[in-house]
Amino acid sequence: MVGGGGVNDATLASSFDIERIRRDFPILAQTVRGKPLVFLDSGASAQKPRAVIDAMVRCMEERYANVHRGAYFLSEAATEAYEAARGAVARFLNAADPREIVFTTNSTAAINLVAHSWGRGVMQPGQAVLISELEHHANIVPWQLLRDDKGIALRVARVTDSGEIDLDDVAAKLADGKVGLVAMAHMSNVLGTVAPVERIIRMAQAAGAKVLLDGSQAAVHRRVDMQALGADFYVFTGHKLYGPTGIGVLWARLEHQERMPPFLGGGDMISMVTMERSEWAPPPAKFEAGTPPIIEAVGLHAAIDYVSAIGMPAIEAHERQLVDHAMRRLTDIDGLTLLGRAQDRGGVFAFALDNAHPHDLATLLDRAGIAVRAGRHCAEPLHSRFGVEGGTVRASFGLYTTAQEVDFLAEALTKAREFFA
Amino acid sequence: MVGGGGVNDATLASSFDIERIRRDFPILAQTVRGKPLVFLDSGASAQKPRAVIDAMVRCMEERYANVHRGAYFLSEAATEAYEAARGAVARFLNAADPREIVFTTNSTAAINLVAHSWGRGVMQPGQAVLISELEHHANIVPWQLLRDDKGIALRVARVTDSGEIDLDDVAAKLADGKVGLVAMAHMSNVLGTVAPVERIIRMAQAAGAKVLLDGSQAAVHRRVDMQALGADFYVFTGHKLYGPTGIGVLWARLEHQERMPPFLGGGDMISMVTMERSEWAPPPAKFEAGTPPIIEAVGLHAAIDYVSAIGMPAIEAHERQLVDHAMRRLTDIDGLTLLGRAQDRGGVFAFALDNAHPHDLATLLDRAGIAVRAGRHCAEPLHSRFGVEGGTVRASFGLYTTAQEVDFLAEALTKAREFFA
Amino acid sequence: MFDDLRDLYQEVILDHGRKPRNFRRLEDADRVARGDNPMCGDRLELFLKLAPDGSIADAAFQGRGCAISTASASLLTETVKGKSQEAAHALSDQFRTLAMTGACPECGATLADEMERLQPLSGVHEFPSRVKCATLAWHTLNAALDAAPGQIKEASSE
Amino acid sequence: MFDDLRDLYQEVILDHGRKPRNFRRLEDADRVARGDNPMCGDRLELFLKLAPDGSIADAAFQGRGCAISTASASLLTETVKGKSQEAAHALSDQFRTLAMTGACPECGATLADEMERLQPLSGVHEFPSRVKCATLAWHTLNAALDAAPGQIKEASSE
Ligand SMILES: Cc1ncc(COP(=O)(O)O)c(C=O)c1O
Ligand SMILES: Cc1ncc(COP(=O)(O)O)c(C=O)c1O
Repeated sequence: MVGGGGVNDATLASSFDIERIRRDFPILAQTVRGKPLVFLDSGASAQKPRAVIDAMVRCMEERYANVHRGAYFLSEAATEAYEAARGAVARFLNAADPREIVFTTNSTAAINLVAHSWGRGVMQPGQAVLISELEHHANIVPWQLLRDDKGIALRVARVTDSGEIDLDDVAAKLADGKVGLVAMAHMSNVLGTVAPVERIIRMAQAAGAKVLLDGSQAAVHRRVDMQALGADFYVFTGHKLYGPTGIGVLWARLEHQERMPPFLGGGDMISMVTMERSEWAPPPAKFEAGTPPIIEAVGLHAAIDYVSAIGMPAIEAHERQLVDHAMRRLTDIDGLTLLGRAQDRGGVFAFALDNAHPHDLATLLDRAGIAVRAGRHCAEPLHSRFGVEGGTVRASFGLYTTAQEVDFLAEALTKAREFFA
Repeated sequence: MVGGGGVNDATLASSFDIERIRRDFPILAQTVRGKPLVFLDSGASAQKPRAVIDAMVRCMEERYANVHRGAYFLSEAATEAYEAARGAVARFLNAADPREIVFTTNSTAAINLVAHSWGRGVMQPGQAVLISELEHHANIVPWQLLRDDKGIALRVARVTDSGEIDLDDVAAKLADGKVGLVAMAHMSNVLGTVAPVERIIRMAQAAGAKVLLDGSQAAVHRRVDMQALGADFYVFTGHKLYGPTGIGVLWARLEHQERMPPFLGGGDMISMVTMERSEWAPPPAKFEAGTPPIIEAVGLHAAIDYVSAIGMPAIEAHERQLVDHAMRRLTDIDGLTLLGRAQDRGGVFAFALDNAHPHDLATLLDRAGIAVRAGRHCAEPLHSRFGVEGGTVRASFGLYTTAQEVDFLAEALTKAREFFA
Repeated sequence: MFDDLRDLYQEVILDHGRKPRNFRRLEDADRVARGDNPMCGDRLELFLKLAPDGSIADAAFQGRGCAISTASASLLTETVKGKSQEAAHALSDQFRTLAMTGACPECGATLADEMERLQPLSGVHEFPSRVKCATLAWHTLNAALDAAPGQIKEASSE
Repeated sequence: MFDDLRDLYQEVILDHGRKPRNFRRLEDADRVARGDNPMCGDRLELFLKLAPDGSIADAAFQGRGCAISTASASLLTETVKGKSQEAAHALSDQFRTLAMTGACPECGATLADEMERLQPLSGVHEFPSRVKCATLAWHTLNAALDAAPGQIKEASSE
């Protein structure tokens, strides 16, 4: 069961004590409908380790107040904790400066922030945004709204039959130099495909375009490095990284933040307000209007500490083994069609059974204690692209997922096919 | 120490067991710099009762998954909990329909949602928005951005020297029928003034204007009733209502939601997506793009259950006694100037000492364990209006605030004045 | 492994799911409506042909969906044929109660035979996220009955 | 009640806070900058008059602020008078280290007298939210030194 990555992976993964890790997640000890919980929907939202829960509790029991404008102990402590979370995110992404980190509500809000502020405030009508067929709705709809509002064209790069970004098509769509922004998923939430972002960034920059990467999936599965990558914007969402809901991250270069007009108006994002006019606070405060997600920032900080202590390389190695194993087991099942076979992929598998509608299949699996998602996973155009308008079933892995759980899924799928025969 | 409300208040307040209530809030047992914590900054953000903390923990330990699109047990349970929170908010506000409740990040995001979607999508250039001099920046800056973006005028109703909305000025500014929206604080976060919202709503409606009330402060202190009030939009923020950060509420009539274009684009707010065009989900999903604040909704639900079990009328009665008491004690202090003396007011007091800068004063009080806020409390224009550009110190009460704490504040202020003499 | 699911997926449901009855376009339909369940991507189109007295002379549907929504639509077309529009409306209300609660204590005797026929779908009430699959066709039926001739009404189970 | 605050509010600070020195506008200033602390609403304007050799001939300020920011600005104007621009810059850096950490181990002997004079402000390092009050004037000094003649530079302690 040693993965494709060879010795190095095996070594890393052997230091990865899955049983200990599973004990860190209280919810995994549950039974569901009398069966042990097999949670294979981490791609939608991950479960929370005790460390995250405890950090949030401690924040509320011992160190809570509103941040920034209080000259008293609790507010100073809360401010420190909030800014420490920003620092932790900066280190996690290897950002050059903590001020490059803007806290938002989730990935969706982060992409919308860029679409509104950069899209409406910096881009010019006549320019285009280039996305791909495999995007999550969060990286489609904001650009459609921009297109319809401001006359900025929306171009869509094709996805190959194996589920990879068609780089020739990217090149063709960049060729006329009109693309101002390339906005693409670092990793697909349906196909598991990890995009060749280094190449895409180089191609985009050569064509004069900025690059936004939707790291909602990728940042959970691999180490990402802002200074090495050279993108312009990067987003991810706390709840998929074992952190709480209600918090997301936009990483944006300071020079971009300087040029961007504010998006939401309110407290904390201003330096001066009169009724006639207001002046904006310096980045990143300019983009953090109102009371921020304080408790959630503390939770996210704990989540980052948690995955960092295990080590992103170890997490990646563990996942690589799981992915190889799942690939073998799933492709063995008669009548199962897997969407996408990208070379570089993470632990997300979308598939269809020939004789079972995804929704019926999900209900069956649920009865076996297996939590998977059925539908189009907020990627309707991608499902049309692959001719599966009716949707797929998706199993997605977290760092607590085991090979046994994959086996269990495979067995249940075989039995489900018999059930509907 | 019986308040102005008479017998009824006294009866209500006597059933209000403040010692028991204080024990519900773990943080209040703290000492700060060796002194018992006297937390008088609830207007900025309130502390959290054990019931809220526990509900969030239970959500993460037992019932967590992403909502809406999962056909498995945990996702169904999380969806049920999320929608039950919506129902609880609807009952708390006495809304006609739970679909009138849109979950947002905070009040700021809720007001910005209306400014973007209603302001840019429904209002017409040439119309005006009417606010007042006492607004929080969250109810000023979004309208300035709208004004600068879409040519919608911004009018500002005066505040009288006693700190009340000047209704004559409101009438004058409504007279030409060009005001499309009146957006005002239900209760001031600086003066404590509770606005005569019933009258303002009648005046606005007679002039053909819609009404948004910023209930960030009011909803914490009194029972608010959407069906009785007759406004069009109402917002409040979870963290001031003893709930978590990261969640706020927009109440908006369904007929308005139907007319409003979406604001943020992404998952869950669509019913159909192709690359060419998308169709929007029905309200309120249309305005809830992306993964919502699930854990926070559960926390807010618990907070609403908590205050409802005590009873908003009892909370209001307790506060009325405190306000009367504070009024007597603070006006007794030599050299202290209180901002605003509205007849109808809640537990928020902003003041200045003649010989101490607010910031120095806050530092002194902090050393005595007293947490107050110094500055302009996100209401810079109001401070200019009262000629206190340098800011004020603000003490604001929660349901756990005691008369003894008010006494302690008054004594500390007297000593502080001596310190700086 | 899935034996306890025989309540939900009774043989009649699996059968109608695999081989839906009246699964065709009615070219000369008098009433048409489209139903949409954005949750799972199910879509269907329902066609009604009316008799001179206004009752439902024929019913058919097309579309894609899970076993439950397909079976529900298939059973619907069989059950409403020959019914007056009022009776069809009443049946739709009763069916939705059945799907949501598993029973319909106040259904009375008027449509007892029809309700008995639809009984196999009642197991869905134990599966909150699946209730909409069962009710989609019936929402669409209401929309079709309310549609003007020539108009195509849209229904949604959300 | 507030005895332990005598570290922060030493007599010299209260005195400079109440009666700031060089608290006036310099009409013929060669360098002007404005400083702003949005956190507490403190604002000040700093004026520098340069000697023919470029050194600081006179310094003055106006504005509003708390005792700490006023005392810091007042002490600043007294301390930089007669200094070269480089020395003023160096002093500003050293002072900020002092305010943030309470000490300046690497300050060296060059500006030892000046640092000693500013020592009373070092207590601020224990009050994270007040450090900016102490450093505002010094940020503004840097801005003024970097300003072109005739230009008014803006500084912020955030
Ligand atoms: C009257 C008023 N409006 C709006 C707000 C903004 O609330 P939030 O920061 O939670 O968005 C506040 C609190 O800061 C307030 O007191
Ligand atoms: C690739 C991708 N982008 C964006 C999102 C949106 O994340 P959120 O719902 O937290 O905003 C998701 C997850 O749903 C995702 O997988």
